[in-house]
Amino acid sequence: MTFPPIFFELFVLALGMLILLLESFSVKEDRKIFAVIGIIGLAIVFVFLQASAPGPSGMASYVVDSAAIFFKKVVVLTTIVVLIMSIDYADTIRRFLPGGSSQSGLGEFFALPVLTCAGMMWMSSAIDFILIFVSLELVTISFYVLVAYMRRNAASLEAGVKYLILSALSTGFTVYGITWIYGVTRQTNLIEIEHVLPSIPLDNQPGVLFGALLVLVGLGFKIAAAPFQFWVPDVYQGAPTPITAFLSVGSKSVGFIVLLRVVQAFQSLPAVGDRLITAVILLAAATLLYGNLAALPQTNFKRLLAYSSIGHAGYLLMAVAGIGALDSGQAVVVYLAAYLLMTLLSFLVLVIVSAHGEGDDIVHFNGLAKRSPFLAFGLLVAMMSLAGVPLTAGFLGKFLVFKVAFETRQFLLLGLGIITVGCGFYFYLKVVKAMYWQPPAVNLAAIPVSKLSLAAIVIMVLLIFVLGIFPQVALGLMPTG
Amino acid sequence: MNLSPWIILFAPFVSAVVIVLITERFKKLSSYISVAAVAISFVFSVAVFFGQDGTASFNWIDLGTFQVKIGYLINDLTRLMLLIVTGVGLLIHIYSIGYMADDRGRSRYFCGLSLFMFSMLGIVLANNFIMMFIFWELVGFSSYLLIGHWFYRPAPPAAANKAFLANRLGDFGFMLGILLVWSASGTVTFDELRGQWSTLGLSPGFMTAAALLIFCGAIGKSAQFPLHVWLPDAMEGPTPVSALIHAATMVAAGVFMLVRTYFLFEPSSTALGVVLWIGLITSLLAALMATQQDDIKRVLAYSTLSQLGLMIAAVGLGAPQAGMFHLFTHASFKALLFLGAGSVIHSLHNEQNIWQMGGLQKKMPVTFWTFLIGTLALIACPPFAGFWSKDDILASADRNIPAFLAIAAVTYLTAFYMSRLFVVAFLGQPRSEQAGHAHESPSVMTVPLILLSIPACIAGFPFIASLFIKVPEHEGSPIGSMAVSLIAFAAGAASGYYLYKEKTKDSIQIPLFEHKFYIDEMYGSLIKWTQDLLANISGFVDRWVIDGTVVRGLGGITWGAGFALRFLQVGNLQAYAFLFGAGVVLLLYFILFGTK
Amino acid sequence: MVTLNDYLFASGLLFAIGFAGVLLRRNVIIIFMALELMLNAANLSLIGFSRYNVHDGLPDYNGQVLVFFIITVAAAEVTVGLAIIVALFRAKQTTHVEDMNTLKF
Amino acid sequence: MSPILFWIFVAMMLFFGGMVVLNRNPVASALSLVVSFLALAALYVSLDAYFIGVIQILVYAGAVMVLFLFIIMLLDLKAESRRHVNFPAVCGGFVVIILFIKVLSDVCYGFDGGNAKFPPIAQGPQGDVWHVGMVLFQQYNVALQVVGTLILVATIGVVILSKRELK
Amino acid sequence: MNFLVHLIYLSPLVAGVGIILGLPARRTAVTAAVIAIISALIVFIGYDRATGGYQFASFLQLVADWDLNFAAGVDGLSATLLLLTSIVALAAVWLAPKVDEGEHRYYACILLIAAGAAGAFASLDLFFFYAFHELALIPTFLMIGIWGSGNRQGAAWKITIYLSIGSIILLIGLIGLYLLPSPEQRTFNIVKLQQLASSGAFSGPGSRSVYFLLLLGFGILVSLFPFHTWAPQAYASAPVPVTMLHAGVLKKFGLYGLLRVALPLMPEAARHWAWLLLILLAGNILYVGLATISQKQLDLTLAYSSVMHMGYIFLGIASYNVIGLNGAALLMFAHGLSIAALFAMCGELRKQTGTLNYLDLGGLATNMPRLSFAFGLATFASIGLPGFANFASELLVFFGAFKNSTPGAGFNEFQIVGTIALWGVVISSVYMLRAYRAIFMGERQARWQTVQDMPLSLGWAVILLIAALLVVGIAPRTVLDAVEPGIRLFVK
Repeated sequence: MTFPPIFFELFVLALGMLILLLESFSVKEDRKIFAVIGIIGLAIVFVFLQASAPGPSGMASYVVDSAAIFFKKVVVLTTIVVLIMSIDYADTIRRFLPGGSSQSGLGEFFALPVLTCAGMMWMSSAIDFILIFVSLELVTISFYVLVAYMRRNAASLEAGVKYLILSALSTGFTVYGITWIYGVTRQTNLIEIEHVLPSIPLDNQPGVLFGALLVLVGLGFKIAAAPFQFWVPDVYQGAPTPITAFLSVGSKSVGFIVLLRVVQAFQSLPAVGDRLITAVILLAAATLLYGNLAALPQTNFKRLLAYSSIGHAGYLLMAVAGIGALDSGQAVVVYLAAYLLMTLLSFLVLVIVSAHGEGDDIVHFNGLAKRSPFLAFGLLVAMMSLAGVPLTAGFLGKFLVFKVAFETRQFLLLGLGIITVGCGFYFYLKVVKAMYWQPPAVNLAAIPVSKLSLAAIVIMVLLIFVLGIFPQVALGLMPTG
Repeated sequence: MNLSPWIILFAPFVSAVVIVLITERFKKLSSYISVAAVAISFVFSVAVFFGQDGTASFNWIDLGTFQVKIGYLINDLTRLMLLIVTGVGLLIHIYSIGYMADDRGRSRYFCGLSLFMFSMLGIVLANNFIMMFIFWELVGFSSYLLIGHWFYRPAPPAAANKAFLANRLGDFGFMLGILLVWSASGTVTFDELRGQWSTLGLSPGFMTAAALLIFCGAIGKSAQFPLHVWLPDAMEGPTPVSALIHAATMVAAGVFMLVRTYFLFEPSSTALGVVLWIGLITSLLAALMATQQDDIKRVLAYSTLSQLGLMIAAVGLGAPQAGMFHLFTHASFKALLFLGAGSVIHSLHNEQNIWQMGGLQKKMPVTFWTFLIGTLALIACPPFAGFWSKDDILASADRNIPAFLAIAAVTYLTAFYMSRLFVVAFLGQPRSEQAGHAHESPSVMTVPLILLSIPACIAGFPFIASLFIKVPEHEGSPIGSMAVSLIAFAAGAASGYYLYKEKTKDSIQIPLFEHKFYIDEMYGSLIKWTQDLLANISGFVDRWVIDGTVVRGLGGITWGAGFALRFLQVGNLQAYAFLFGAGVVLLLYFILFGTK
Repeated sequence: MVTLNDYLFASGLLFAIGFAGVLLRRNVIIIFMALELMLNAANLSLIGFSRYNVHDGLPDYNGQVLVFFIITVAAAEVTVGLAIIVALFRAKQTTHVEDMNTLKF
Repeated sequence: MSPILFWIFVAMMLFFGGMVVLNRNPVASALSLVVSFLALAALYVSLDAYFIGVIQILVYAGAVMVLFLFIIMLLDLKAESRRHVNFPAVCGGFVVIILFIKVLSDVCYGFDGGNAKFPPIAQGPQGDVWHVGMVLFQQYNVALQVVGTLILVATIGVVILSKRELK
Repeated sequence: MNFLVHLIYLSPLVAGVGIILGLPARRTAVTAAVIAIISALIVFIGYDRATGGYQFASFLQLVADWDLNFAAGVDGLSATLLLLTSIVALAAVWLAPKVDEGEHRYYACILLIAAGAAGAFASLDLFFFYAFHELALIPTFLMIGIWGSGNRQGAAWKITIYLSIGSIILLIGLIGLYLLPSPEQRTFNIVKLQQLASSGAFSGPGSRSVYFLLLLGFGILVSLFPFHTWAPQAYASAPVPVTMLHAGVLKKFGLYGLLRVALPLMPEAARHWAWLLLILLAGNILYVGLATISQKQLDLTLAYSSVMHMGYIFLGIASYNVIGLNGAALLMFAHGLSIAALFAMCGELRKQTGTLNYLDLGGLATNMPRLSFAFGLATFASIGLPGFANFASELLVFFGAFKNSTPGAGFNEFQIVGTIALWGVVISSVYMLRAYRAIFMGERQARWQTVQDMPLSLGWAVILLIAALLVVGIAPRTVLDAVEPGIRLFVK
């Protein structure tokens, strides 16, 4: 059976509210139950999403194409994993919340991601700037809350404020950009805009380009593209780890779907479209370099992941810049799928290790291979995939991106790619080195892993290899074009 | 097809393999196996000697357009060489049983010998350049093994390396020559080349170059100047080895090769001239050095050098037959001399300094007499073998006065230092107590001496020699040359005898000769200042420039860039806002106004 | 005669002023106000455009709706933002941006 | 509306906007923000966007400003003590801003027909509230729901972040 | 029969994974290696030399619209290299020392490296051809870092980063290659690619730059001068099995790639870039050769020599004619075996004496007759003594280089480099003989009284390697007849 597509969001929304209600009426149940409820609910949604097919939505501002469905799946999966992490992370949360009971504030912590997930799902279907703006803000605001969630933890709050101000700034630019696009084209709907653009008078091209660039800036902020990435390392480091994962996967992927739609829409007017592409190429170059180079000297694993997420944004932008090629969208999709798996996997391991360790510096992973080989292997796979070793998902992504870049003759980016991949090998393997070469720290105790996390890790490791060895699985995620 | 050449070739190979794989532990057995193998080869060589010419081959490598063949070519030259190699080889094998009786590494030794026989026979039988080159290399290898037999002493390994490297140097030229010949003619088979070479219409310069490069092989293998330095050192090996490899057969391979490929040299007078003078220079230098050596084996070694020089010179004179003739006689009496020396050294417990010998006439009669015969043969005393062959060479030089004089001088010097050697080593009073307790060697060693002295006596007579080899009958005045050589011989022998009679120490001191014209030292510094210097430079460059500076430098720059970039991340909110705005403005400017 | 450009440029200036506020003031609350200024600048040009893009005698109401949403969202943003700032103040007794730089490099 | 009024309101808007930035006393800034927004509302009205003008006054002048002032009082922020001014930063900031204005003006005055008169609008039977409402509830229904969610999230967030003791 | 090819790389792969999951390490590893070598032998012998072409081929289509398959199959060249791989792999596994900690990881890594190499050689699809090779990267990194000797961490970093950069360049080159033909012709299938080549699909303007990328990428992987500096340090400090596999087998991947992909598809470009290759390989032979002479330690000497010998293979490739290419192919096989044997025994020496410095060693032949004998054989093999495969192949390489010339004319660039290469033979005998003499011959120092001869496990491994060398050296046709038809296909 199939619903009208809009129902998925509503279901997720209802799920979030259900958790809130349970939270407010429950007395002494273990709040982790709620997370499990959320996971189950989202799993059901995922199943239905899997079953659902592209089709007309009956609304002008809301579209259900294969891309939308794919990205909805991505965010739902992400949210599931984030909830799993949150369960492992709950103790840390409690420590930093002022609470009478030991349960205080947990229910909301599980509910907010679900609501955010709903926002992201809306975002991935939005093709009207108004809807885009609103859902974008929904996501952003809930992230304000989540990032700053640990009130007793100065770092978390500082991250919150930084995210708040900078994000609001980028919102300002986005809105101003939308204004100009609207002003020139008289439209807020991307499809309409695509139709109208070729007919706009020559004098207005700067105006619409100006608007498009400002929108690009706003989205660049969301996907952590240089030079709008400065919030990323600080916020990633300060925020609760599950939220960091959520930020780096969820909000980045929806940012990319919107970016793709916008850039695509503007291709109808080459004079503007080509310059927009140039802009994207510039951003891609800056992002590649910044993310990968600045990661080289990192010693904090969470920050390292932040820089790596910047770097990967660079590769993704390469693919976006190749939008002229037939399968650039496909490249983005596959890369994001791979990125989702490997990033979430590393964050999951990070949460588990740092929950039983001293902190989240790389040195805290020393000798992990001896302490608990399973976790070490999981992280090894994640790192291999992030670095782009063949037969892992990460390689397939890089392969597609480079293919697209070569097809569209972006030799500058390819050249940078050579350098950055080298750097990538260096700083990802630094973690591997810590786990496998270094002797373990004082406490050799094996780290306990909950059933749920164990299952998650196994599944993700398997998926990474499956995607890497059988590309058709990944390519099936979204048909070409 | 005719199997016997293959049997001749592979019998020693089989023995070598068997020794390595199976009988390594049973030393006596190994030695017998090896001897048996040579005996087989010898028997079949005799058979081949009376058989008729022939050639056959199979493809070792077949790439359609390009084949490498392994095959044999039998003609008079092959027959003679086969006989020499297997015959002398057989005797020396037998001799070795006695000489090496109490050596730990006997199996290794005999394995080496068999391997050598295999390789040497391969050279002799080869019907094309590549096959010859293959066995050429193998010969070098086996000589390396045998020279380095006593690896636990300091000197032999050094000598072995020197020998191998010198040969490799020669082979570098040899291979280059082969490649040139092939790239010009498209074939490496002797028969085909003999037919085509002069008809290819190649530029004379090219032909000369090719011939001389081929000659390089001979220079290396036959220890001609300037690569002669390895042969004297090679005396560090066991004496039978010196006899077999470094006197009778291997060093003669160079000459053999020249004769085999004479057709390459014929068209180019320049090439022949070079060959001639290389030969003569070697011969003279060696003779001069020999006059001041005190080690019995080294004296023989230098005399070998100078005799080889004569043979080469003979080829250069356009009389390859004379060269072969001398090779034939020389093989017998030089082997005889070495074995004699060997038996002396053996009974004097490895005493090699002739000034520690003396008065051996009574104690070791057989050795004494046979050595005398050998000496007489070598110094061209009529009617011994050496007289005839050397006279042929002299005679073939009668048009070329300088060469003629040089050869005469060599004859004189030979007579001089050999008589010196003989007088000092055998006559007079014992000058050490080993010499006092010397005793005749066992029969297994003396019998070969006797057998070898027979050809040393008679092989020269034309009617006997002609059985084996086409003795060149030269027009002009044989009498003249004969007279000269007689005079030279007489003078040399006399002066040697009277100068050293009853002496206890050398009365003449000529450091230049004693130190072999300081050629070793020169080479030492040459290598030091060219190869080692370059090596160290490139080692340094590789370590510190390419790797240290460029590679590490790039890595460092990248890392440094990352380190610097981090400082944009100052943690101050307004700094971020500023950078954000700056980014926006730059982007806007570049895209809106920068690009068209 | 007042033209669209005048409105646009006025809004642009307001935007710039807001941006200046973000760059120059150290007090987070003031910075936040400045951000509000930027949003309103956008609103102004939106209204301008919607008034300019007239079809069949009516201004184009999409723009106004967008403004409506922007205002709403801005309000929500302000509440959350101020809440965070308050929490920060409780934790660190400051609202100055220099005082929050524990996270860097 | 006559140009004079327009320029007056623009001047007010910009001036008080500037005061927001320049005043070192937060309360003063907040109040100038209110004034600036009032002027802005007037400009909306001048563009026949009565509904938005009203909303502007209600939401901003009414709610948001009160909130700001309330918080300022709560934290009783004193006037910002004159700290050393970081000149490079300030100059850099100004450069960035000037450049931005430059770009903006180029774009604005390049805008085609921007100098033309505003096209007249017919006063239909329904006020613009009606029109806005139609668009809002027909075309942008989804967006409205999203905003609802947004406000829900905001509420939760505020509770979580500022409640003294979570139950 | 096709499954045999898959067996060659799958058995180590599966065994490696199995070991990680907890199968008994050594027994599983040896079993897998034996299975691999048996199937490789059957494939090598079963390969029908008369018909030539690709045999034992099997395709599993993965992505239709890219024509991406999981394809495996062999022609003479790859059959030979697979044989080489499985021989060296068996030897490496067999002589692997006792590991006290992380034995599972140790063996798993060895097997994965072997599997990577084998997979690359067996694959008939560009994508997996590349992917398999890089599979070996991480295990190498881990092994050098954990079980290496000397400055192991530096070495591990250098080789890993260097090779990763090399392979990304290669990847871009391969992508370019894939994009050269018109969209409907594009394919990853090597067999089809070679058919396409005859229709001139790769002779377009881009082909030269693509070939350059490939040359650069493959060159870095093969330590082509001046991109060679990763090799010596890494080989010197890597654990023995890794060095054997890497120097012996994995390094050949680049050359194999040139022979399999670059040359057949873009002959014109290959000829165009020949001059560059000639210069660089001259650097390999002469410059690196001299650098080798200046080394003072056995492990470094061997490592440098392995870099130097790549020059000969490149010469064969550069000369681009039947003789030279066959020589190159044969030399890949021969060098793989000889260098593996040398490194194996070098590791044993290190274990016994704790030093490889020439000044400290000497006269060891008295204590270790077996080792010194075997080492001598390997030494002379590596300096091209007739009877060992190295000689036959170097011979062919030289003749190949001199083939490109007009009869009787002066030297062209090929002959000049050929002469340099010939001189390289002298150079290599200089350093190898010096090394051998310094270690095994001469006076024995008192402290080496107690040194033991090599253990039987190592003995068998070395015998395996050297026996293969001798067999092929005495009868080169065993290999050449298999390789030749494949090469004749694309050399006109």
